[in-house]
Amino acid sequence: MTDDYESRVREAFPDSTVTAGAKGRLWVTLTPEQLIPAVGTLWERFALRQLAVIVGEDLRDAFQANYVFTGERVIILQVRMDHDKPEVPSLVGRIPGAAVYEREMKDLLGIVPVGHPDLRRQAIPEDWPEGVYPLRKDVQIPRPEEKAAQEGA
Amino acid sequence: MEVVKPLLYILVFPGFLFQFVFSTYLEWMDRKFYARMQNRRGPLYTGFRGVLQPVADILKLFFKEDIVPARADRFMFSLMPILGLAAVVTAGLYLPVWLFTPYNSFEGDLIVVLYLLSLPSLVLFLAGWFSVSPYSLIGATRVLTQLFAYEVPFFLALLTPAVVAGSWQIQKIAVYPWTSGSWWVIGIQLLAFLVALLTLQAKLERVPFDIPEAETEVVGGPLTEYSGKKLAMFRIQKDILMLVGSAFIAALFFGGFPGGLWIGGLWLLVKTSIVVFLLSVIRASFARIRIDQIVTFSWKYLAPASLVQLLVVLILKGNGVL
Amino acid sequence: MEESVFRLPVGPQHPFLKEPAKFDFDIQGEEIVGARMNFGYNHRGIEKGCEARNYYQAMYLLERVCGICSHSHTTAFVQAVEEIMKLEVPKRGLYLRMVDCELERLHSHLLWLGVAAHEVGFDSLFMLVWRDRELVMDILEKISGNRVNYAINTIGGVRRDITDAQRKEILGIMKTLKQRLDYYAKIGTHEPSFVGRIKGVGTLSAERAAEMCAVGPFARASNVATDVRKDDPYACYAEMDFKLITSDLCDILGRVIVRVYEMIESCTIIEQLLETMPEGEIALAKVSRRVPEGAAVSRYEAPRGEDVHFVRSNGTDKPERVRVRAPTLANLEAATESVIGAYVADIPIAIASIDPCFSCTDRMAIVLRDRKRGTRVTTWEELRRRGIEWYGKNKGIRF
Amino acid sequence: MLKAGIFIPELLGNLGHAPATREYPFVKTPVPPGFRGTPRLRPGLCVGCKACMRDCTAEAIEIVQVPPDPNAPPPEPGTKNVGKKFKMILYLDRCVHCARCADVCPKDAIYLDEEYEMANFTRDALRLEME
Repeated sequence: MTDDYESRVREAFPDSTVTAGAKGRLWVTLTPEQLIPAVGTLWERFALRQLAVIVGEDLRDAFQANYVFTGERVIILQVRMDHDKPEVPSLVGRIPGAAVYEREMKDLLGIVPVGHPDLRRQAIPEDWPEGVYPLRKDVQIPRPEEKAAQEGA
Repeated sequence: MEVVKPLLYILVFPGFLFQFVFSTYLEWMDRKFYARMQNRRGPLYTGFRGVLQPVADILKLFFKEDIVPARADRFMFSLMPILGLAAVVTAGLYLPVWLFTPYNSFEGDLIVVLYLLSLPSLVLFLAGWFSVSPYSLIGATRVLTQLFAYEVPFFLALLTPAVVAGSWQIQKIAVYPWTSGSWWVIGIQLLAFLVALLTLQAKLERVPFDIPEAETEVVGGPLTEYSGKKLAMFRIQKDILMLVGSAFIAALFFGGFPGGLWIGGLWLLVKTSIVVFLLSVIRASFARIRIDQIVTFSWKYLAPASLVQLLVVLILKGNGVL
Repeated sequence: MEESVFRLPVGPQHPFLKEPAKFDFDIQGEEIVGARMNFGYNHRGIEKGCEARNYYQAMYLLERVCGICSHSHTTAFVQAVEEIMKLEVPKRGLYLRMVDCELERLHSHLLWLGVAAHEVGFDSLFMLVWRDRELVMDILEKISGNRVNYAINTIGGVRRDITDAQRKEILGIMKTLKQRLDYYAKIGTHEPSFVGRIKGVGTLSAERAAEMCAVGPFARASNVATDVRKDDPYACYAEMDFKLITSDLCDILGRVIVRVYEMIESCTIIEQLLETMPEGEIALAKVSRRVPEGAAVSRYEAPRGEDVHFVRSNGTDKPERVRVRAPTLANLEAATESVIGAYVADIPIAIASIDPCFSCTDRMAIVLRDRKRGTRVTTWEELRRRGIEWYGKNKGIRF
Repeated sequence: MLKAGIFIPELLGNLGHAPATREYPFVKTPVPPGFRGTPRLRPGLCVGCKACMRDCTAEAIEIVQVPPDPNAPPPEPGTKNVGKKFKMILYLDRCVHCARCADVCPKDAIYLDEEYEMANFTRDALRLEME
């Protein structure tokens, strides 16, 4: 847990803000264009390839995708995008395991991973209304009406 | 009266009713032993200590909905359970229940019984084949593969007591130790007895040889699509097969007993129970093996072992010891 | 021989899986030549649900992500929240949390061992292992008040203390359990029919395991030394003395060995924890209901592997975003791949060897579709309507 | 390394032991102290702060004020007014038995009993009112 690692990360991402969080976690902010080169840098300079999870977020005025890489240290790449144009480049070419997380992000939040080979709807049911992304903040899911007594036809 | 008598033989004793009662009792005993070995209680509440539980299970199945898959061959699908049941019940008619000669026992009935005991496997194969579902088909092919694995060692093992007694009649083989006065022959057939026990387990499709109907792999194998009355008939068939199989092994290897109907009947009960207990121990102490492993196992170990046993018996016989 | 390839559907309902997931295997005779998986039948919207609840409600909701690793999910979540709030949890609280965590590992691995034995038809081992699992379940029930959802965590500590009598009882049980585990290790590696079924089956090389991002005992059985308790210690694991169990067998036998010896290590950890348990408070007395703005990633070594939680707070008493990554998801693809080349009979044990938990995984609903044919989905209403029609037409039954 | 029949001694040994399972529906299993069963209200202690309602994970609790009974005799002059009365409506089909309500209650008015057989045929039977 030396600060040496942190300064190396800072050096590797000169255009980004690098914040050190608790337990040595490093949070790096990026633009969507910088994502693919940044993943390459992580792999080449820090041997980090284990993508633990991609977390999509609705920040109300923008969308953000957090790519959590685990290894010697935990590095989180935060990619911020416009609310009107929620698109990130897909990582599937580099990390096949990213496919599942990206699909889920697309289905639940509407963040489109550009270049993903298979983007049909899957996380949400077939009869789910078009254009409704359940994890977005403006979507309210009403509580289903509970039927008292035993189920009737 | 002459018309009623054969009917009574077939339907009541030693036919269907007797076999049904005896086999459900054996199933209860098997379940109870199996449960107690696993530190469980087993059936408890139907009848005295749950002795009626197998009957209750079968009765329940008779009242369940009977479904025939749309794509299955309806006639063959419905015929199979009856055919299998008929085969095992007929085999059971040759059971030497006590010292008196059972109905239509003749020289060479051992061969007939062995043949009748092979029928359930073929029936099971056809049942799977005609239900046309992926699991049934896999199960059906497994039934046949397994049949080729265990059938030869099973025959060879049952040949040993026949050679010792010098007869093909079950009745004569069973009374041989008593009539010849040489009870020690039971001891020298131990190897054949073990092989017969293991192959009987394979015939009954119980762990470790329950490969055709391995629940976690192929759901129920050939019986996947069966339900209701037809499944119940398969259940009865399986129970009676266990009774007939273990009673035959007991008769051939443990010998008969003098003393008429009651003592003979009791001896039948005791020796069949011993075989069933041994079968439950085998069932409890192994994991299910794979289809390739059973073929290797029976041709590599069981078949040579039964041959060695046969050789030993033949040499003893040739030297006049027996 | 292309025509002889036969498609065997396994699931969504199949006796070997107690949860809905679908696998399609291409088989030739008894050999498997291709495998695809398809899951996500069970989306429950827990992540969205958390956003509408306050932190305490969300914690108990996350406990319901999984019935087996319920403590793992709350601990991972609570750790993330405590990290954002910069809370210093009392040491006794952390120790108690770890006791529960190791007990949970014990019961989860025992459960797995029983299920694995059941998958290969070894029901006696299954019954006896589950009988001994009751010992652990009983301890958990005594110290937390419930057998499954312990609800022992709270933000800033734990909710229940253990008494001295309970401490002695647990130590005694650990002793018996260790003996039993030694015995199961012997059975698991010496019983010919069992070993014959699991040795050399479902192999996954160390390189492939690393490549597929496998985690937990599954990866450790492929000789990848990964364990969050060692790599990124949380709670007081840095102070504990325990071994990282790996195996170079890379097959299911390796996974049995890793899990059984890991249980023995868990017993050792529990003994250490109980013997060196410091006195003091078990939880912070006053914890604000509001959580300052921030975000945290929490890693936790759940029994099945690494569990990752991401929490973002917005200054109110409700989380802004909660994300759960259950270990099964990381392992499932690797497991499906490891089946190829094995026999049909090996499917259950090979899939079960990662200890799959679809209730954890499906909480976020991912369907990996069969790319060629697509899948037709029948909705519940349609199914119901068809059922009513069929019975009306064929059986004259009106609903 | 492999030993055939290594499991048999243990299995045969079990024949001599009493079964480990219990005859459950006929012989009830005791629960340890501190078991989290059905939440119960001690109505006399409830002050209607609704802390339990706010924190209930499953939204299973509702605290409502009991309207004064018009037929009840008016409190005799001179006696102490008992004040407002509350009742708890518990939707047991939703309850997850986390005992958070008992934790947050400032007056210890909620406790969890040791009832664990809660299955029922209708939802109506699982709606409990306690006053």
